[in-house]
Amino acid sequence: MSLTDLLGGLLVLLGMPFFFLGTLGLLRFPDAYTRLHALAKTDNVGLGLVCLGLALYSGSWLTGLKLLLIWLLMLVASAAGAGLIGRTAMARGMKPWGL
Amino acid sequence: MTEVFAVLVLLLLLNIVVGLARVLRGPSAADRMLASEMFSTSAVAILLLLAFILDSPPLLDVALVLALLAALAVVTFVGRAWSDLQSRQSESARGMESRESD
Amino acid sequence: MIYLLLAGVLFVIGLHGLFVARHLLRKILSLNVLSAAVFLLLVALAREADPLDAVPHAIVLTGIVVSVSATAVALVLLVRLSRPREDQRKLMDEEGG
Amino acid sequence: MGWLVLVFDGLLAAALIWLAWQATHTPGLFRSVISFIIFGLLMALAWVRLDAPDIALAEAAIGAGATGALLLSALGRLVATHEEGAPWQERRDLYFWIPAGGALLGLLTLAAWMLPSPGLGEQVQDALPESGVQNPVTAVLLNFRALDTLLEIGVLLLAAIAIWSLGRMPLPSAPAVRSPALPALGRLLFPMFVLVSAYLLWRGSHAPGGAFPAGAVMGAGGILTILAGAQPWLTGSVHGPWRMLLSLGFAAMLALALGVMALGQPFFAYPPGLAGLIVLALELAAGLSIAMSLVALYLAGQPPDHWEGEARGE
Amino acid sequence: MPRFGREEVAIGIIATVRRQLSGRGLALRLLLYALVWWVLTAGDTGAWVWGVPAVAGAALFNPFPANGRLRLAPLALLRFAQRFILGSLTGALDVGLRALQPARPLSPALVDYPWQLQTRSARIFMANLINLMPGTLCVRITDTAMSVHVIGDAERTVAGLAKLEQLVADLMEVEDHD
Amino acid sequence: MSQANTLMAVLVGVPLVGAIIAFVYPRLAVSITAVCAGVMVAAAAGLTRLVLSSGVLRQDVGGWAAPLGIGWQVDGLSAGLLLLTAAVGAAGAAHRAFEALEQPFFWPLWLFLWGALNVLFLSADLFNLYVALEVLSLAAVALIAMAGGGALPAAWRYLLASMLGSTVYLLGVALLYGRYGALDIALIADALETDLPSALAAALITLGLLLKAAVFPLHFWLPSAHGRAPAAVSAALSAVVVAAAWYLLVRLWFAPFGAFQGNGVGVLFGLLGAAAMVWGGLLALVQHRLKMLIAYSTVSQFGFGLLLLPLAGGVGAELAWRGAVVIVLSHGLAKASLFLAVGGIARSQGHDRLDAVGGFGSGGVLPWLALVLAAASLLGVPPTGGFAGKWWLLQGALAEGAWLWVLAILLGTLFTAAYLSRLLAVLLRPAQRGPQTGRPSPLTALPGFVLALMACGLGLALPALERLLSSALVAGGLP
Repeated sequence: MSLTDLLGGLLVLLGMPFFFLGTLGLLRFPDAYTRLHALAKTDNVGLGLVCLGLALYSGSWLTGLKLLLIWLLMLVASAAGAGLIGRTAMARGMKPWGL
Repeated sequence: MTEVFAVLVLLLLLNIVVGLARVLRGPSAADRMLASEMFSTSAVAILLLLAFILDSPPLLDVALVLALLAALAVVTFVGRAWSDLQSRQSESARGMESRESD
Repeated sequence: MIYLLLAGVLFVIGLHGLFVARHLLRKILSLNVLSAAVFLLLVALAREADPLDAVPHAIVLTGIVVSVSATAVALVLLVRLSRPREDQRKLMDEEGG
Repeated sequence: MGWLVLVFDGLLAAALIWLAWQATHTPGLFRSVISFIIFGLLMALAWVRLDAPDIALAEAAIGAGATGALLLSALGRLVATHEEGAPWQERRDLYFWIPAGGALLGLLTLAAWMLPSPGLGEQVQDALPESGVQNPVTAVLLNFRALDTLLEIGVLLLAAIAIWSLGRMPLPSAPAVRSPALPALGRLLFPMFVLVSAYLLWRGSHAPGGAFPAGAVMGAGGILTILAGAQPWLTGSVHGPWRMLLSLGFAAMLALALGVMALGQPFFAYPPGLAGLIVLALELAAGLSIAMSLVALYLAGQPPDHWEGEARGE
Repeated sequence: MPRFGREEVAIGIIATVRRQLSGRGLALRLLLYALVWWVLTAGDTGAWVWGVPAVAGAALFNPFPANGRLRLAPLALLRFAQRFILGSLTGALDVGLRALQPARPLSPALVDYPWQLQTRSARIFMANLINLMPGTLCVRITDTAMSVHVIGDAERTVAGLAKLEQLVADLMEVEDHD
Repeated sequence: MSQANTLMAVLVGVPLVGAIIAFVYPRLAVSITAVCAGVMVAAAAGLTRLVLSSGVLRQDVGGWAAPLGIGWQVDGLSAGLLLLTAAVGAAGAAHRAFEALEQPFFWPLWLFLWGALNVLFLSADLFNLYVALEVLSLAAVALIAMAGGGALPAAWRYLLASMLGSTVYLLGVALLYGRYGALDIALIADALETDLPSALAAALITLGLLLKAAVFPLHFWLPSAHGRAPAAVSAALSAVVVAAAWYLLVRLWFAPFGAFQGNGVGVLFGLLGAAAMVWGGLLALVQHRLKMLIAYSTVSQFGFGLLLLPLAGGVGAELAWRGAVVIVLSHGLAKASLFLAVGGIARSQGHDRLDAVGGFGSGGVLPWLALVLAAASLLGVPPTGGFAGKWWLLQGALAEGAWLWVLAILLGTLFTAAYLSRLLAVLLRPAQRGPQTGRPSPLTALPGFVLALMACGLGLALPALERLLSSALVAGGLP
């Protein structure tokens, strides 16, 4: 196992906790807005680390770029999705918790 | 290394299963929708890992398609389903969503 | 193989849902679960075959398209059923004009 | 490794069963629809696990994309979205259903267990060189069993005609609340949809991909662009080229099937040597039609002669 | 023969294409899409038969008009990328730690943040971007300001937003002084 | 490439091409349908002649032989049903064209329905049949829903029932494929063994088809759907669409599933058939609307068709076979004619309530003549086709000494007489003039009348029918 493989594996491992933290936030936070915070931030970092790790692991530039593309698409989807849900919730008059 | 990845796949799947509790509990439609968005991120991660475990590049394409379409459900939800659900809620005093979205 | 069992369970759930569900949308969902069960069975069987059998894969792809089409028609029929025509035209005028 | 696979399968199966139950038996229509969308997502994982990447691709595009959009927008259009009382009737039924369902399940599983499943893998392998493509699934779909695919595309076209015959689009298709972020999202994603579906089409001849996933992705992209506020130029008194594009795939396949007969070939038998090119052309036509059909299914009725606010002679 | 409305269709297509052709940055976009295509096909040269029309179609038939353009400013891009990666990491850690603690120290607040950015596309980019940054979620966009749902220290967050906005302005805003 | 292969391709290709043209160029729809109808009637007739002269015809679609490819196979039974489809399709289209309603989507849907039926009668591949069944159902649903209003719930119920039917059918097909690695009916028939998976598959496929054929007690969706649809659509549904499911049942139970015959399965089918005759007959007796009466009569009449299965194993098999097929053919012609006639009458009077509809001659003489002739054939008055069919079936039952089925046939005929007498009672009323506005052109009644003549004339073509159907017997593998 080469060094890049090891590093890649480590990065993938490092990404995992973020997924779990996101789910934890999803389950524990009190309202939709705070849950959106948890979701939009953690999962994408997790996925980013997984992509980065796998890119190193694959050892191929092209595969790495494809993984980057997938990550960027997912980023766009979550950032825009979180914003859309948050704004619509506000426009519909859903009150944030604790305000 | 693939063994480690396989364990991670399992953990991610477990992560999804645990997250299903949010779909069960809601309470509002938005909560369920964002839970489903979380699942697509996890599913993409699972597919990427599987692509390397099984050494099967087509799975990257499956992940790509999932990532590309992740926004569609949210946009439909925001644009069509939710707006109508909620605007109707004010008209009819009690409905499924009104009971749930407090 | 666990997927054969899964296909069976999904089939029974879908069948039960189709018969007992009250809301029509839920009946559509049940039918979709039902067809997913059948597709699962086909693909699980294809995996048992040696070498891997492409015919069930093609069949399932065709089946998915067919079931999406039928679902779409059912949904539109459902929307038309739930809303009398006049009411619909009024809504169209309100929101479109 | 063995136990890992087993645990994975078990977990996936449990989640799928739970979601199927949620979709069909628990109160709250929205919850059911969401559960069904997630069900589709996990089904994609199941297809991967069963070595069927072609189906996984289609399920990702259809289950997570188009069906979700269809269901959610239908839900938004339903007047009586809330249901009265329990989602299903008296539990007394269970006295019948538990034994009956159990028996059916037992029989099915037992029968499925006993199947030798000989399959046609070898025949497909043997005939693959003559099919003009290297991906066996595409070979089956567009050559060996092309008649099925012809009828399948026919079903899509037919569904669009059926929906149009029921009347006009029930509501404006654009969102009720316009968000400035939507056009930006549409602008960003539209090229991606085009590129990815072209890529899938190209892939189809030698790897998982092909007309159906490509068409489904393009169709989902069309739905998204409409949701984001784009107004398709497919209008006019008789719906302009809508009808032509909808029928394109079906017409091309049919023309080919009948056209080869003029060359002295039997119905649907591709002339040797041309098979590869023909399959390619068919994929392109079919992909376009599938995309158009999905958008038509989403619109849930005849598109208007002119979209609201459309500048006619810009 | 029925009337097909062919003219209208043609007008619609031509208008779309003309809009895209006249929009600036066409070459940059074509290059970007070609790069995406190259990545997708893993550098397969035979795939360009499909790739050229696909890239052209992606660039020319986009139904949404261009309303801004990326500036080719490598330095700004680099600074932005650094800030973005650091921001998302701290954001994820921040919200993750909040989820971990039994007391869940959330102090939500709604803050109105007036726009400094001028162009629409930059504003939307910013609004979406802050969803990924620590402690912020955009919940309303108006012509003059956006409302931000904040968890954590509101004042510090607003200060961070201002810095971020400057980076976005460097990256995207070409005609800052119109 | 033989003539037969061309004719088969024409039967499938022409209606589908027509459907596209009718959809893309709505103004050409009627003329293109007329052209297609002409071509298809000629092709079906030509194919029947070929079957008469050279027996069973088979071709591999796309040049790929089964199990890899899809096979088409035509024998006497499918040729007969193709002819019936052509006749009803052409007559229904003519009726519709003379009605001159402004519903441009009718035409592509109608041609799709027609094309799907042709595929169904040609195809020998179980999965291809599934797709064809789906095309058929979707087209039928859309055609029913076209009537609007009360037809929508009927269309919905029909859609749900047929989707369930197809899914159950597909499950059976999946099991068969897993067992034998083939989808071709003939290949499966050669390989079939009587083990659990095959038995379960046979049961599931049969259940799915029974649902689609609306056999008692799975008939719940049929009457409202057939009673609410536009006249031409009801005609096609009752005459051919239901017959298509019946055809598949017979096809499968004669060849692959024949091995399961004799385990009391035949008796089960017979009992279902008898129950359908009684129940459908009873409900037809209490209906208040003409169209509903005729729709329930379909449930009842297909009971006769099912009696074929218990009789298939014995000495009277050949007679029973011939009888059942002729009953289905003549029922198709007569029932289509009845629906078209009643459709004309209902349009001229503005309703079809049994207690208020006028007597013979109200709204033109021709529809009433068609009504009388079709009823005569349905009842089995000699020398109509209905008579020949029932006579043969009865003789088959007598030859086997199957008294239960003899009784069932007689009882079914009695019920037919009883509910048809309600129709005849209407005839004796004085003629009424309905509202003069919107009176249909007298030409609308012509297609129905021609069909009624054909139903009666079928009795005169018995020698040819006998020859045609004996070729199917050989293909069916009957002892």
